[in-house]
Amino acid sequence: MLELLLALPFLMAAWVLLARNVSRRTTAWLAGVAPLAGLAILIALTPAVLGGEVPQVSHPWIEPLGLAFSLRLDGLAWMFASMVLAIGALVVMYARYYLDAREDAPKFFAYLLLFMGAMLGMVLAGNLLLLAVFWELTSISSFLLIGYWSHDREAREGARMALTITGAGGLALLGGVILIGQVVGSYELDAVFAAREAIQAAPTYPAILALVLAGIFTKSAQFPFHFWLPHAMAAPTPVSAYLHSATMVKAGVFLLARLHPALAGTEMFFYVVTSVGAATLLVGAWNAIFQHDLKGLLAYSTISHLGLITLLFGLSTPLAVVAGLFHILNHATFKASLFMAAGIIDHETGTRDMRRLGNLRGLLPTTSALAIIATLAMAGIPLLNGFLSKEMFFAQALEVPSDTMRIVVTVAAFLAGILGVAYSLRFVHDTFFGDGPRAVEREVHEPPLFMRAPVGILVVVCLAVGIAPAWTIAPALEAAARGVLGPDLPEYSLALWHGINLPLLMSLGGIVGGVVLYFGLRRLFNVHAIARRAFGRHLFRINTRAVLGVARRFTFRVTNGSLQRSLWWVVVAVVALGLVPAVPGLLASVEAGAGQPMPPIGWALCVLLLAATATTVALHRQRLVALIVVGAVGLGVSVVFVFLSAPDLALTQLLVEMVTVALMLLALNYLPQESLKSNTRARRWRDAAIALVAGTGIGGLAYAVMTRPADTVAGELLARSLPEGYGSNVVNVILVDFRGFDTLGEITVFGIAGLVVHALLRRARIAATEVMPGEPDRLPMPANLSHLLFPFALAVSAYLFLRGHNQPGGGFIAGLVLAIPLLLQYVLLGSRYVESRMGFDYTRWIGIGLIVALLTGVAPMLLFGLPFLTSGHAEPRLPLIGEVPLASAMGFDIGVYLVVFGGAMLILSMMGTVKPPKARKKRVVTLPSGAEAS
Amino acid sequence: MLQALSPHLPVLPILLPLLFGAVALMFERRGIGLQRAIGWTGMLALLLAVGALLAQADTGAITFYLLGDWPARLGIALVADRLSAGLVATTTLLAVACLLYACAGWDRRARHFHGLFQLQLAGLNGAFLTGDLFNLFVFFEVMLIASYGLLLSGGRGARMRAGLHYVVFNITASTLFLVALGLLYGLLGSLNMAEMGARVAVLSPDDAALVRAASGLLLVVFCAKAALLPLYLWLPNAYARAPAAVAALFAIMTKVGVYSVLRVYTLVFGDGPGELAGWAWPWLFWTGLLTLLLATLGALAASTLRMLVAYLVIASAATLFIAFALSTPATVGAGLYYLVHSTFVTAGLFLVMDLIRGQRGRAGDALDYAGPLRRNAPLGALFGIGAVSVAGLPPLSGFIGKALLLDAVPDGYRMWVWGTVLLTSLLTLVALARTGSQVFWRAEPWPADVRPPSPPLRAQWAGAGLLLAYGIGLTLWGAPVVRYAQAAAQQVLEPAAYMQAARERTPQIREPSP
Amino acid sequence: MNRLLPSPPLSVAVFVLWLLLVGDFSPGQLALAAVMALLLPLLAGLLQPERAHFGRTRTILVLSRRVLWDMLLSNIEVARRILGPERALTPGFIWVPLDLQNIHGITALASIITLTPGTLSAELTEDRRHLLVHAFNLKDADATVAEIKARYEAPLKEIFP
Amino acid sequence: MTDIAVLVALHVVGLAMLMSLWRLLRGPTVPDRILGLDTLYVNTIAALILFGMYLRSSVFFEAALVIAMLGFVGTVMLSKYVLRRDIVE
Amino acid sequence: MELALALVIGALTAAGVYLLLRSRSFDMILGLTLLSYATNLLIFSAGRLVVGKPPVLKPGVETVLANYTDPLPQALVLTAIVIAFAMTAVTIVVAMRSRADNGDDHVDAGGEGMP
Amino acid sequence: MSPVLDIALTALLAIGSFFVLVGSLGLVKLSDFLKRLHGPTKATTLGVGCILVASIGYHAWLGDGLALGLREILITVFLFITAPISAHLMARAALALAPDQRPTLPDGETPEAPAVPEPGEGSAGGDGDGRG
Ligand code: NA
Ligand code: NA
Repeated sequence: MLELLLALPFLMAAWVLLARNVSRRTTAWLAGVAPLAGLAILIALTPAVLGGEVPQVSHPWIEPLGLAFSLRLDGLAWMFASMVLAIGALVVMYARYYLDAREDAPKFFAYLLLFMGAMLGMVLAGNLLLLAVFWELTSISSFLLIGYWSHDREAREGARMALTITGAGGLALLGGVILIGQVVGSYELDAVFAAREAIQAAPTYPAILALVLAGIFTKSAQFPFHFWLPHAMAAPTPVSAYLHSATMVKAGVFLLARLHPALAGTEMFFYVVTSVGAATLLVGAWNAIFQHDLKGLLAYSTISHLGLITLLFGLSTPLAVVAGLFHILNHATFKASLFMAAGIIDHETGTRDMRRLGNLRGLLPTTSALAIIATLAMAGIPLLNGFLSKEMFFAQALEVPSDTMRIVVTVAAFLAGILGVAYSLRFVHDTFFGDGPRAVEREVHEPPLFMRAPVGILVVVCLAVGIAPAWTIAPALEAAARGVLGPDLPEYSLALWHGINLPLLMSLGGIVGGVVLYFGLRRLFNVHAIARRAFGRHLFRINTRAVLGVARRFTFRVTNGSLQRSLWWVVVAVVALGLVPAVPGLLASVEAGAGQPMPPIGWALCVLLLAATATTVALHRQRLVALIVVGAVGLGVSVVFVFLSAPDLALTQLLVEMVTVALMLLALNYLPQESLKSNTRARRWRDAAIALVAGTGIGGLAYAVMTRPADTVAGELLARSLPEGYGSNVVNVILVDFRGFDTLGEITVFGIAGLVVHALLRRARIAATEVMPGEPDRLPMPANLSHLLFPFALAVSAYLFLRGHNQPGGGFIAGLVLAIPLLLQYVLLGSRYVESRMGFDYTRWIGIGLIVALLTGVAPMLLFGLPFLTSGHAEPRLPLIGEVPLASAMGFDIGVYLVVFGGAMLILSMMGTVKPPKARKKRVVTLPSGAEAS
Repeated sequence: MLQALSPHLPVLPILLPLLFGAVALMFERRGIGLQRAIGWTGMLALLLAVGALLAQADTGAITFYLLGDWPARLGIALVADRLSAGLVATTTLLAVACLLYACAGWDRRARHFHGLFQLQLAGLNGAFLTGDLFNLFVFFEVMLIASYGLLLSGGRGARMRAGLHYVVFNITASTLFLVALGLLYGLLGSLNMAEMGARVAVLSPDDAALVRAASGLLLVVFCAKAALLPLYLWLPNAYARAPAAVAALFAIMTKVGVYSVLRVYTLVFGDGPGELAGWAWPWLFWTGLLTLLLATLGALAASTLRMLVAYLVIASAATLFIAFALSTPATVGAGLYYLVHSTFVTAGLFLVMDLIRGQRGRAGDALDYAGPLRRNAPLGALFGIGAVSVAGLPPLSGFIGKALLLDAVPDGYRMWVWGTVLLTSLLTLVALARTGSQVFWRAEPWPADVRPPSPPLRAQWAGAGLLLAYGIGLTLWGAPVVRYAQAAAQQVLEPAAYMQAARERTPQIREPSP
Repeated sequence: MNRLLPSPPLSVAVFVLWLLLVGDFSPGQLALAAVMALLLPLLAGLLQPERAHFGRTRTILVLSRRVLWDMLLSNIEVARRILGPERALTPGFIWVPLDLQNIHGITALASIITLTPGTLSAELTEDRRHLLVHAFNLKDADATVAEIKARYEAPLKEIFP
Repeated sequence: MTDIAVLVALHVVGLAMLMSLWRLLRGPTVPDRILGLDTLYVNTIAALILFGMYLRSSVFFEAALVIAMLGFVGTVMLSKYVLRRDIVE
Repeated sequence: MELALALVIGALTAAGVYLLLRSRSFDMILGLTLLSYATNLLIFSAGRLVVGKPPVLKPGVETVLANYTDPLPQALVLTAIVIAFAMTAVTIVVAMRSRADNGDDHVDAGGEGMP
Repeated sequence: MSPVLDIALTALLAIGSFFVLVGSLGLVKLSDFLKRLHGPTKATTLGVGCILVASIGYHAWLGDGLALGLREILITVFLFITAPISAHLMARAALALAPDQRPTLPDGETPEAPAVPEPGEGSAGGDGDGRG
């Protein structure tokens, strides 16, 4: 039942959205189904609730978090749910006529229903976390509703303001709720109520209170967070009527009531809530007087009334709680009707500015009458519901135990009474009496009956409650109070007449004072002339702009899109995280370390490397030269590998070096020949300094590692290489067997590199930095000699491949030994010629190579159930030839061979065949004297 | 066949995409239809394999797969525990949506798309599954180089420059990775993470300083990939300029860095008895907080839609660092849930932003001014869902993740974490509200004399919708995911079980190591 | 000389090369060498711009001996020059008119000129009728040209008619 | 004696390498540098062979072979670059 | 010997880092090349320096670590070399394209920026 | 090792390393590129050849087998094939940078000259000592 109650608005919202093509009336009806059916359900449940039962359901949701889908309909929830649904139904009815024909009604109603659902969920939630969920959902859906007229800047800004403030509060509330959960061990309301002592004794209680109250105060627009509410008035009036009288702002005070049993009763609670309530009460009321916008006045008045309610809950006495609950209901009824009336006025006159309105009582007689009655209720005039709760408020104010607070609260209450009468008077006087309306574009007449009906219904409620509270509202109030205070309710009387007592005198004094104040103020200075100062919005704007400015400036300062800066930070991080902590270890190793002696030839090599490295840096701006010098570094590194027992490495390094030079030269054709000096001297020094630090650190670490005794798994690799890996070149066995998976990844990388280059250059047209005049050089003699070399190179490639498992070599090396001579053919004969003679689809070679490698690895899986890449070995006897040793790893190596050859050739051939741009003219190069084009 | 393959489950998420990637390359000249068929067949096969793997891991078993039947310390072992299986599953689910989106036409424009896509998946899955540190490097490279291709194929202009940054930065990081690996091998004598962890626990003090240095370098590498302060500067531009489907897939790439930190700094430099135990966590915690703050400011300052999402990606990675750095089962569990959520949602937002871009005509990506927009209600809804989710607002998955994290923060850190997380949530909310307002509310009606853009294709809707639907799924059926994440966290914080599983796993036909 | 065996000397060379490489004359390796000898020239032939036609192959031996000997002798000369004072050197260019028209012959000639110290072939004109040679120590240009033509070009004309 | 000769020769070759390096680093023209690098490669072959003799091992044969066969490729490409800029036309 | 190699590694690293921090694409590529030499030597040196004992098993020589150098770092370096080459190729092409598309080989759009 | 072989190998090594050194010395000492080109391309090649012969003898004597030793001939063969290519191309490159050094054809024809612009400061030209 409760599930259905809650689901209805959401379901109907979806329905409304999906049935976009139906008439507006149908849409409204569909939308109306939710609150009406909901009310029906609620009515069905009412006897039980009034009888003291608490219908509950609970479904597990995110159990590890303690978040359960628990719904719980106690008196408080029942009261709020009724209010949400009843006023919701009236608002739907009102909105159907309010909305312009051009407006997107389905969207409006869907948002409204979404909000209604969120609100319902919040009041029904039996789990605090769930409550927080729906709480934020109300913020989100109200954002959509306030910004519904999105073409209007005010609306957009108001919506964002509301979302920011209430969203912030929601996040704080979430924190508070989690803290409560940590104290209680559960988020279920019953458990939370039961743990009242624990919560209030917990060290986190102040934090809980701060966070929860932050949520409450923002949502119910308490000072100093109140300023969002007037700006939310940019919303369509039905929205204001709903959100800002009965629902959204009431969510805050609802929560105050909801958590009252758990949080209230401490001094901290009393002082904080009471003072904030009192401040809000006065600030709202004072500001309301000076609003020119009808809805602005109502909004500030709402703030003031919410302050009043908050204050009551702050007082925390049972009677204050009852008064608070009572005022919630009363305020909802008169304020909703006032908003709707304001909407009608706006709708009919085209303005809500009281400076242009006036004398409407003749033009809109019914509306005027209704609005005046509702205003009187707001002012707390006897026979209307507002009077009753105000009276109770005064009574409670006078009974505050603490002396100072009693005086403060009483004075505040009295002042608020005066101010309330004053702004009510202004509302009535400036709108319905006096001169006017001025500069109104439309002809003013009464709106359709169904637009007035909701106002009427609400005003009737105001009257009924005001005149006969015991017959109308008492049971509901009692049930709600029981939801907050538990079964033992205090003695209270809802009678109209309690005899002449201090509260009554205060009321009367307030009324008189208000009248005097209003007319006095008008005499003193022209209320109309007072500029509306949106101080809150101004502050918000300044803050938003400041935050945005800080964010922009900061982000731009940090990430200005400079690669250099990114890399600089990497180096800094390396020094900080990697090199600095190494210092003690380095010092120790320098003390202890004694390396092996080195022959002079070794020092020669060292000098070669150091000199070439230094020269690379010194000459790096002359790119071709730097490239040649780097070649010497590469050669030096290969020689180091040779001397230090790594023939495979030396081979690979040499071959890769050659291909890299080719690559760089190909690229250099499309890059400037020289680097411009673009760094300041200071920056060069800074970079040099950090480079030196990094170099020293890494060199030091290498030294420390080298001079330390080793303890590795290598011995086992050596021992098992021949018997189990069937190869005596252990490095190759590691590559194709022990760590064949690495190699698989490696050739994948290699192949992908080919694909990337292909993808980037295939259609690219790039202008060379310099184009030599004349036909391409034919170099017949070198071509001829290199051609002689080609079959030999093929043979060497095959040799290196076949021997690789036992001697230096292997698929990778062999693949490059095949690719480099072919590259040479490209260089000497031109790419068109080579490709016309050997039309290779290198992409395909990569694919085939990968598949071969994979299949070699997969075969033992499928055939023997052994893991991927498990190697096998066989020595089949062939006639004439004898035993041929075959390791399955060689199949894997074939894959390597193919991918490497295909990848290298794809890269190089693509780079060699870049086309110049189509339309642009080739750059003509002036020839040096004495030379001619051939 | 299936029965025969079941012992090989840990290797299948790598092999299948490799195989289908290679096949796609082989038949590249046969047209896009065949390419798509190959891509989707591969995807389907991967889904099945990953599903089975997930089920296996969910039993709590830590499965070691000895490649080449070599003992783990000699060869390379793949390890499927809850953490890696979960991440592989996340990757796969993400990939389905990305592929769907790309099949709306990007795959036609970008050369080798299907091949590269599959190979990228192989790289990602490999990185998550390997138990060997050098092999992790190799798969990082596979993943990265494929990402270069995906990022740059079919691109030009500013994307090239962003690509250059991305490539150079990552190569620098990879070089550093190698340096760290070299040092670690020299000091510890092994590359298998379990073995390394065992050796770290018994280091002499002199060696400890050196190992600490090497692990510091490694941390820099992972943080650079994961885009942690001050190493995230490369990310926003690269991601913001990537084609949508690719940017969406990239949402998991930063998570690889985060994952690596979690894995390596729990297993190798974790809470063992050694003196390096957990040295990295305080660093990560504070930089994580700062990164979260700065990334959120970046989101607030973003001048384009995709830049905004790029910053949100950084923010989500930072949140993960905070969660992991606290290194309690509860925080890590919360982090893992958040990881899954943020991957899907940021990816989804990339796609949504791309859809929006397509409907804005010349205004495109720009957030600085409100261009015209071809009205599209579902688009707004998708944006809304994504925004609510990524800001951590109820009721979607981001909220659950954040609530789990806030709930789990230990006492001493509560103020810092709560303050930062809540504040950044709010700022994110502000940024997104501003964005939505700018794009949808301030939009001018489509000018009559300009031909309106065509509405998004069905595959595009499906891709973006699927990702956001994952998020909703994580919300509605979040409990099992949270439970899985918490169990995974428990498992990953107890390296002893991992090491024991490593010891117990022996080769089938070979002698185990002494 | 047919399609399957485009260049027998090349095949022989590959055969020998393979056996030298593996340093093993077992039947298996012989067979493999044969396969290579047949296969690789075919593959390489795909790229060959101009086929080689051999004339008197016996002259190769004579020429080789001559070249090796010249290399040895004149290397000593060059070494002396390098070690001695540089002032004594009179380097210079000469154009060697070519009678050879076969590109393989020209290539061989150029290589020989380069390998024998003191001279270096620097350029071949487009029409293949002149070879630019740089001499380390040029005393008499005409004599040098005549010597090159007599000692090397003449036998090469026999080998590559 | 041979062993000593090998060692001496190794060092002589080392000296030659440094001389080639000097030309490579000093220039002044690009062809000079190319020549320096080319000579460095050829010197390396000698060094490799001598080192193999010194260690009585033939595992460095492959490296020497590859340099002899392909070491000139760099020279060719660099020269072609100087000549034409576009090394693959 | 160790000192000399450490010196070389340090110098290569310093030079590489310095060039990497320049702002032109080609300079950075040179820097990366030097860095990758440094890295390869460093990984290689992690197997300790051994002269004349290549890990190619010889018949009759006992297969223990005393007779051969550690083969594993060599295999790692091989993989590293290959991957570095692949990455260099991609970087070069991206640099070419970036220059062609953006008209400048400066790696940043807005010129240099100081952190 | 027999004294004869010992002396022969030593001599070969001495000659070989001498020529290698001479080649490099020429490279350092001589003033003009084309002069420098002569040293390394020939002396060094010959020197390496001598050392290779010594190596073949040495390994044969040590018992590695003549068959394995002989393959080092291949290195010499490849060197002899490739050295002229390098030298030729380097000479062409140098001439292209200094076209005025190149003589005209004797019979008055203008030979074709590869025209090369100054490729920028230092990148290919340099100041060129001597007549360079
Ligand atoms: Na294997
Ligand atoms: Na070209």
